[in-house]
Amino acid sequence: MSIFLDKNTKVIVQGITGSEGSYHTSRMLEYGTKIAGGVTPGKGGQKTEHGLPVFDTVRDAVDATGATHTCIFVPPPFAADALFEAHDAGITFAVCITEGIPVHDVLRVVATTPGMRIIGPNCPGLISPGKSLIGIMPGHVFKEGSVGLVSRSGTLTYEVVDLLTRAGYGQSTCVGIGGDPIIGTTFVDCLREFANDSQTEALVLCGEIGGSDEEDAAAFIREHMPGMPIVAFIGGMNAPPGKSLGHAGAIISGAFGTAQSKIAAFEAAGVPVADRPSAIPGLLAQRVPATV
Amino acid sequence: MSIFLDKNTKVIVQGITGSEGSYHTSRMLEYGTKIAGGVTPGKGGQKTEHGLPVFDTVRDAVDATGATHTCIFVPPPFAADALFEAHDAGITFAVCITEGIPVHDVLRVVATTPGMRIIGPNCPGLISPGKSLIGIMPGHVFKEGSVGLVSRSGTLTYEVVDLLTRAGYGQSTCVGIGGDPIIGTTFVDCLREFANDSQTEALVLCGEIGGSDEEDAAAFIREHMPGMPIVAFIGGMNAPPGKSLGHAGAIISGAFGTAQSKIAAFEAAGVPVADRPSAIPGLLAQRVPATV
Amino acid sequence: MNLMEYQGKELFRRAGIPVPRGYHAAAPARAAELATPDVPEWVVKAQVLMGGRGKAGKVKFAKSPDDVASVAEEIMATPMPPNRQNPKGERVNSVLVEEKLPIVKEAYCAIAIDRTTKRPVIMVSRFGGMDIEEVSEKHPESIAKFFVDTAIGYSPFIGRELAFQAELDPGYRKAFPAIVGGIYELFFRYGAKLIEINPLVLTSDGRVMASDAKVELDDDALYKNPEFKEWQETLPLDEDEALAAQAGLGTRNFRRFDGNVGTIANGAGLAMATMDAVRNAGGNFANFLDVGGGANAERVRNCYELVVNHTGAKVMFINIFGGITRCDEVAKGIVEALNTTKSRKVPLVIRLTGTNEEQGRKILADAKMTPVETMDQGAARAVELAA
Amino acid sequence: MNLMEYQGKELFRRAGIPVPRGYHAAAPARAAELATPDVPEWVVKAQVLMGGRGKAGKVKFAKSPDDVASVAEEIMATPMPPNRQNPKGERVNSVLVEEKLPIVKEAYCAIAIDRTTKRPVIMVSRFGGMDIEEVSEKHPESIAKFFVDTAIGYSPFIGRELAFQAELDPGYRKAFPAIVGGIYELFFRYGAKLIEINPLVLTSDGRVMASDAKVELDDDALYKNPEFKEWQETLPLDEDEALAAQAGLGTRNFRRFDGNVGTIANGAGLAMATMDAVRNAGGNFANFLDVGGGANAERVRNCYELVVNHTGAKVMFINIFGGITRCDEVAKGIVEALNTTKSRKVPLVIRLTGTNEEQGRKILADAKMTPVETMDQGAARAVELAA
Repeated sequence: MSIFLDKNTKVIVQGITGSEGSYHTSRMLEYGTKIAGGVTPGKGGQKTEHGLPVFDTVRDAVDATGATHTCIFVPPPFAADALFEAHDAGITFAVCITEGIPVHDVLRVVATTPGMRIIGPNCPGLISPGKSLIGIMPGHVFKEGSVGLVSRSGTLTYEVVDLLTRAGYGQSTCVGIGGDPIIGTTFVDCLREFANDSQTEALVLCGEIGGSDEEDAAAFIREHMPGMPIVAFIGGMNAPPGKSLGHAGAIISGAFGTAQSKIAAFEAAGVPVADRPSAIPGLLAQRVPATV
Repeated sequence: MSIFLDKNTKVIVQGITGSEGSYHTSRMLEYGTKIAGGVTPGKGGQKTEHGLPVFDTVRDAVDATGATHTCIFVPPPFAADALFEAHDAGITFAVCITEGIPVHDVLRVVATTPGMRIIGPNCPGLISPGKSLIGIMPGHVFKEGSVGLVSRSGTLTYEVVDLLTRAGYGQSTCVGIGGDPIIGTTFVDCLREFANDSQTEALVLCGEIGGSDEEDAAAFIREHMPGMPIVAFIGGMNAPPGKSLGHAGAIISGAFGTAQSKIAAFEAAGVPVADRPSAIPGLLAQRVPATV
Repeated sequence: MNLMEYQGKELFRRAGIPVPRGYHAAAPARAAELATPDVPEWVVKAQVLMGGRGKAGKVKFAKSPDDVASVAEEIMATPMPPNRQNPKGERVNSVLVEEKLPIVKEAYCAIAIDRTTKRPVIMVSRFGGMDIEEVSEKHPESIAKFFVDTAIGYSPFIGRELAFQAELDPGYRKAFPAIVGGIYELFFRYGAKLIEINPLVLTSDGRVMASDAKVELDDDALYKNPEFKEWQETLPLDEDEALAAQAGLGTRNFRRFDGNVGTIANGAGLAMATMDAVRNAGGNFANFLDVGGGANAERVRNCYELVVNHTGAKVMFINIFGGITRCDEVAKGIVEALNTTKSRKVPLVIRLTGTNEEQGRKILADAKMTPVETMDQGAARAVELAA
Repeated sequence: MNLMEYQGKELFRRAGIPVPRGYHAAAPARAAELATPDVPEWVVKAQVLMGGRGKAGKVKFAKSPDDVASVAEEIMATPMPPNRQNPKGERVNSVLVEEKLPIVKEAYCAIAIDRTTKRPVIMVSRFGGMDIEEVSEKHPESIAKFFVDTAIGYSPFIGRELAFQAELDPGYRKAFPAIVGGIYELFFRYGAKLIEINPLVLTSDGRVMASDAKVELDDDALYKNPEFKEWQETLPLDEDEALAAQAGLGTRNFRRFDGNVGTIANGAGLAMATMDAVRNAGGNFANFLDVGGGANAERVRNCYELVVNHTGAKVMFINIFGGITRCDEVAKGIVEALNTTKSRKVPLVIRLTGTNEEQGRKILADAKMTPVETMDQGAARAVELAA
């Protein structure tokens, strides 16, 4: 098993005929993702360059293909609309790649789309290696295995996965949840799924300064996942307080949100925190053998 | 038993220090309703003329008294706010007497207050005779018994109940759901409750031209309440089409909503329709003996 | 409150819904003055609330400012032809003059409140420019509907889906989601019960425009937009509404009919049942009248006078069941009303029961009036007296 | 984007939030000209984004138009004193002149976004006019909070509850729910991340007014209100933001620090990790730089020049992990950038892996550049070269 997606997951792509959408659709197809079609209003009935059917509306796409998952590549002003449309059409899982969506749009969407899990926005998506990939992750870096990974960063995720793979740790599912202040799926949401996943035997959490998601995750682990080997990393440990570095979410506010606060919370939950990405495999090796 | 309220139901009154609120609080107390207090912002800590505690907020009132029901007498511009406040404070049952609330306010309230049943607005409230009364119904007309009643009208309800009582039919619960186009609780909502009420052995439904609530009720009865003796009455049978008579809801639109459509629907469900209020007890007598 | 076309289009403009270039004029000379020569052809439309302007010859074309003046003159010269609800027709007090559009398609688009789902419903059809009831009979499948979750609100995909589902001409597609967004915004901003664009036209040069505008505002929400008070004063009431308003009643509380049994009751449900009772007793009601709550002497007198002065009532059946309304107050009102009215007197049949019934009956007895016991009895007695 | 006080108050006015009578002036003479003699005393406030105006002597009182001029002159004569983020201080380009209010109470009221509940949170305290962080330390129980369900929106009971819970002076009660409604409306209408009124004052004549205004708008939502583009142009950027904007980067994509190892990475997370790696290798980073997606030659050159021209970098560590960004494009960018730049050259340490890694390495090899294998290796090598 894996979480959120497996090899049978049917996916549509919103914004499939745009340059990003089209490019990453090719990459996902190459990886083996079951892409059932795409949506571009006004191009219904056409075929994409990949030979996939294009639909005018998500409803049409869902009716025709039975897709449950969507991957959204539409520009920021139209992203909330794309999410609302997906929800209204019965999509239950949406990966929103778009960066720069107004935070109030995101607030409205997450508050009013019950029953639809949203990954992101401003995220690289997720992958269950060897099975399926939704988003923009470079599939070749990943390898099937039993380590689950959740990360607020994109490129840092690839970095960490590359290190894991080289050290002999394959992955069950890797989720890039995005670094914005308001995101659809948090660390805890992912942990809840990993806790019930038979394939996942260990976890790596890549957090970041700002917010209190890592603290919440630590509390959840302490209470619900005492047996699971988990290693954490916090990006931005050397960032000075009061500065916002790229990720809108990475703003330190009060005691919560500092690297210190997050490290303390993880350590109190029995989760070692790596001082650099390259230290992660070693810490993992102390708790679970490689090539699992 | 009875539906929606019984002798232990704890009620607060929003707008208790206004003239209507104060007057009807007296009437409810006389009837035996357990009124735990009232709410008037800025008068928290005072006592009403009835000796009841006044609170600044519904939250304070609920925290102090454990009330679950509220009766709302505030003027139309403030009624939606009163309902939102009740919902936010954990009230599960609201009776809104106020007439003339903008229909969009009502739409917003009913769409966003899950878990709180709203009777009305623009309704006379409800009564479980011999137990409790919330609203503005004249309690002395009612008598405890086993006939349930739902009505879109206020004064017509009293008329019908008076006839029932004189004919020896006491009532389990009588609900005046209000005649506005958008109401919190419909005929079907009430039928669902009556279907599971051990005290209720027969039902009277007082409908009105306009809308399709009566048609929906007939369909529900046909499917879920085949054994229950039920009699219906439709007000406005002689109203010409295309005219709006008082109740905003009583506008005939299309085939649905005419007296003919409603009568046909009830008769198809095996529910006789009285041609005048005074014929109701007679029709009831054919199906269930009086003094039940 | 129903708005005139030009008022509806003023709201459309505020929401960015495209409307034809044009202006509103209350006199033919003014209409001609505002007509600029750069427009090759104008359409001049009577501003009335009654339907059927086209058939009544109240929509005409004009090719020059002079032409606009004479056409406007002609349109304003006579009232709209009467119908059942408006037995005297409706005066044409002003016209809307607009550029004539090169129309290639006409569609229908509206938003209203659906009682069953308790949601706003948006309706779209590719058959525009005709009566929507007719469309729903002849081409029911052509009407695409979307029930909006107000917690989410409008989002452009709704307009897109509707356009595809209703099979609107592709020329509509680009502009359509924003136009639907505009009517949704107006619907909530101004508390409307209905906003209808019929037809929403597509022009040969690719513009999408609201060629007509029908807006019904919620009377209960008018207080939120004080400007509507002024608008309301410019609108014609039908006679029944005007009379009700003069008597201090809500405009929906009074309707006249052809019979000779006047009725006064408290509560719309009871008032309708009272009419039914008169009919059941073999008589004909002269009116519907809901006196409302708190029936004091002045109110009762006003209602009495309203009925006797403006209907063919030969008898008055007053049917009161006291809930909020207290019988003693009504009784006082009746006695005082009859003592102070200067209108013609008709026989009274009074039925009075409910809250404070004893005191009410006593007041009537002191004034030598004897109420009947039941609604049926009262109706029978009234019909008998009117015969 | 943070607004100046006078801009925030312009928004407050639009939402009906009472603000003191006053005006904005960019020159002392103009300030004096606008001062009407019917106001007994004025307060003149520097319009700057930096905090601590009061302590810096940039808020002063004046009793006559002449007085206003001289006080404004004095305030505008010198910049705000520097702090860590603004090493040169901030020039005072204008002042806000307002009637001095007879203040009896000061409260605090703000709305922001709570990450954990994913809801707007309204915060109220009876301790206004001081740093809210200080209040939350000294009187944490005094801060009343309400997390708004955006599906329902704001309703006045929320303001009432907060006023009672925060124990605001009863004088606030009547006006307070509408003021909170106003900031909630602004929050959504303009896409704000923070709106803060500190202090919200109660005057001796019973008025409740926003004495200050702090508004932070969401940069991602600015496009919805084109007027903000103009406002933005009047606002000072801090130097790092200005440099980032000039280089075509987002204002948050570049920050300078004191070290001598320049860094360029793709993705904020990797860029932060790159800084951490430099520190772990015993060095000091000169900057944070996230090159973003789609790193073409021009972009890479701009980033390179930005770092070498504006930091003390003695070496450049370029750390790319290709996802959306393709390694071949980055490699091309690096080669082209180095060939075309006119800025000083520093030794490069390149780490390039991920999408199209092979092609990228080939391009670098053709240009005689040899990338390192890992981030740690790269950091170590860069630190070594900078020593």
